[in-house]
Order: sequence, then structure tokens, then C-alpha cells
Amino acid sequence: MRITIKYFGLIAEVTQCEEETIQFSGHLISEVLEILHSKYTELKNKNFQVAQNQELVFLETRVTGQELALLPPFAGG
Amino acid sequence: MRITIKYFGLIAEVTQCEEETIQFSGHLISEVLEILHSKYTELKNKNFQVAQNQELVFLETRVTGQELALLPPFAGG
Amino acid sequence: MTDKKPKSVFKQGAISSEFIGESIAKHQTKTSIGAHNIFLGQVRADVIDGKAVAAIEYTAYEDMANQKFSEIREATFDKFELTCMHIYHSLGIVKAGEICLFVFVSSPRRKVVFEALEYIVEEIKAHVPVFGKEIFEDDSHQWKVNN
Amino acid sequence: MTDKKPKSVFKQGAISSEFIGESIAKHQTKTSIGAHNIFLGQVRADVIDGKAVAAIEYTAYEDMANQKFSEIREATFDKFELTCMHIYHSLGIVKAGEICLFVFVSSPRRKVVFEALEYIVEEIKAHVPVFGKEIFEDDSHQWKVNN
Repeated sequence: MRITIKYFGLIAEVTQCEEETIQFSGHLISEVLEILHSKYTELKNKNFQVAQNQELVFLETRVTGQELALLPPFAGG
Repeated sequence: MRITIKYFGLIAEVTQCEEETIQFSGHLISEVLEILHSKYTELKNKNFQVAQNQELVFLETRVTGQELALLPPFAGG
Repeated sequence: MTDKKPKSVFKQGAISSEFIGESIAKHQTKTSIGAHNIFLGQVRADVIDGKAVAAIEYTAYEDMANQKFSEIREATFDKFELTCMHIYHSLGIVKAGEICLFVFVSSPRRKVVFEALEYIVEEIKAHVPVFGKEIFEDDSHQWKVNN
Repeated sequence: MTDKKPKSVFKQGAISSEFIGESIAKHQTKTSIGAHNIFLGQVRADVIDGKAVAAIEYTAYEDMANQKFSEIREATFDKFELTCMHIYHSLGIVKAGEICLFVFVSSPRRKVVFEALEYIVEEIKAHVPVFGKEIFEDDSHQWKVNN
């Protein structure tokens, strides 16, 4: 399946883009992250959470094909 | 000695004045109140505190001759 | 950058929203501040025995009240790490819907402003000799009591 | 008189003191309100390694953020008896000394506004995906992290 991934803040600095679509044949969030870690090696040193369909998810959560987002620490307010 | 007594809010409604000076020959706040209770009989039914020199005092506090005030319940804010 | 000089706390009549906005604007040069917290007391049109409160007329034992406001100020600066603190209270007539109390605290960090503001408001309600005559639409009245 | 319709939370640039004053003025027709509590977040000119923060540039995962603001709104109205609640957060550049967060709660009585306001601010800090780029005077930057 094709999934859209959004990047924010310092993560977007690492990826040099704010959004991209990748081809994905696995099942879990952790597998998406493996792909991203090999594409952007600097990601390993960064602290972020993953949201799917605008809710935070875990490494073992199944990918549903909807929008993912890599969110660095929040700084609102 | 002569002491000045100030009245506020609903107490001033009872006394019909905001300030008066009385002649006093006793020692304690309680004695001042006896004089006022006999002058203004309705005072007995009212809830108030007494301040002397801008500090709350007790019935047994000695009168120093400075300004007294009869303060009904506070309603600031 | 504390700001401890005594201030005139009482203002004649209601406290306007413009005045509050201007107070906020004045703090924008103080760039060590990260958090402001503002309490506003507003006169409610409570209905008692079928009659609505139209206004409250505030009076105070002003000398004692200013002394108490000053003590609250000192105690608050001692207890909490604040950059600024301002208190304004109305005297005279304040209509229902208008503002009668404005307390404004500022600090580098947020945690302290929440604690300090509630402390100040509770101290004012408990210890400052201010009296409120609730005037109804038909000009009858009753005396307000803080709870 | 609750006021639960979704609002636009994000505003481009700083939140002005005039806007805050006008928001207060709009509540003076709501005469069941007795207490307002307002939190303002202001950008600090923190000095880090000898360089002062000149501004923060805010970005957000806007869809998720608006969803989270809406959930915080619902949860707050469920937990606390509020008459009104308003939240505004800046996006884009906010200079040191300017206001980036404005949270405004109102209730008939004071106790509830203190609890509700702190709850809302802590929920926003913890759960809303907003990101802050602290821009120094020399145009270098670092990323802000809430504590």
C-alpha cells in the first residue's frame, strides 16, 4: 500500500521535506520506521512519537494505510 | 478618653452614621460594645468584627484610644 | 525585576476591558515573563426572591484595606517567584456584567502563576474590609457576604 | 449558557492585547458569570550560550491539533461547570514579549475557574502537536521542548 508520512519541526529538518508518500508492504509501525531509519540515518538520534490517523500509536500498532506523522516533542503555549 | 468609631455597610445603616466620637472611661473592647449595644439596640442582631488601629481585635483586647471600626462581613471581589 | 512599590488598589467604578488590555500591553517589554494569569471578578445579576441584582455599590474601610492589600502583596512575593503583581478593586457602583476585581500576576514559568493567583484572590476575599450593597432593579437592596 | 461550538484555535502571528481586551468586553452581557480566569503564554527572551531568543516560530500538525483542542474542550466542560471557554494559539512568528497562547474560562463562581484553567493549560502543553523553533538574534535556532 501507499502511505503518506508527514514530518514536523526538527524531524522535517532531518528529512528535508514536510510530507512524502512511500510504498509499504509490511504490517507494523515499527516496519515503517525501519524504512525511514535507513533512508534518514540521523533519525535514530531524534526523539519523536508517531501518529496514525491523528492519534499517537505504538511500534506494534498495525498500519492501516492512513496518514502517518512523525512528531517531535511538543512545545505549545 | 475620647475614641472615634467608624461604621461600615449594614452596620452604618443601623447606626445611621459613618463615624462618631464617644467619651469612654473603661478598658476593654467589650465595654465599648456595651455602650454601643445600649445606644443601638439593633446591633445585637448583627454580625460584625471590631478593628482597632486597622487590625482585628477581640472582646478582651484593651482599648488604646485609637480609631475603632465595626466591620460587617467582607464582600470584596 | 520585581515590582514591589505600593500601588493604588481602588478605582472609582467598574474596571474597563480597555484598562485590562492596556495593562497586558505594558508587560510586553518585560521579556523575562513567560506566563501571565489574570483573575477578573464580575458582578452577577443574581435573582433573589424574584428580583435581579442590577448593581453592587462597593465601600471599604480604605486605610485598613490598603494596609491589607499591601500585606497580601508582600506575603505573595515572599511565597512565590513572581515578576509582577497588580491588584485593582472597584469602589462605588459596578453594574451587573461589569468587572469589580482585577488581579494580574506574571512569572517566568507557569506553575507559580496558578498558585499565586488563587492565593491572592482567596486572601482578598477573606481579609480585606470591602463591603458590597447589592442593589436590585426596584432599588431595594441587601448586603453581600463572601463565602 | 454553555458555548460548545468548535472554534478556530490557531491565529497567524502574536495575539494582541486589544484582542484580549475585546474578548473580555464580549462577556459583559453574560450576567450569570461571576469569575473569569485568563492564562497568557508570552515568549521569553531566554539567553542560551550567550544568545537571546528573539522570536519563536510556531508550526503545528493542524488537523490533529484542532482535534486535540476539541477533545480538551469537551473534557473540560464535562469536568467543570463553566459558562464559557476560549482557546487561541499562535502559528508563525511570535517575537519575545508577545503573546502566543490565550486561554479564557468563565463561571458563575471562582473556585472552578482556577481548577479548569490549569487543567486546560497542562493538557495543551502535554497533548497538542505544536512545535516551536526558537530563533536567536543571530538567526541561528533551536527547537523548544515543553517541560
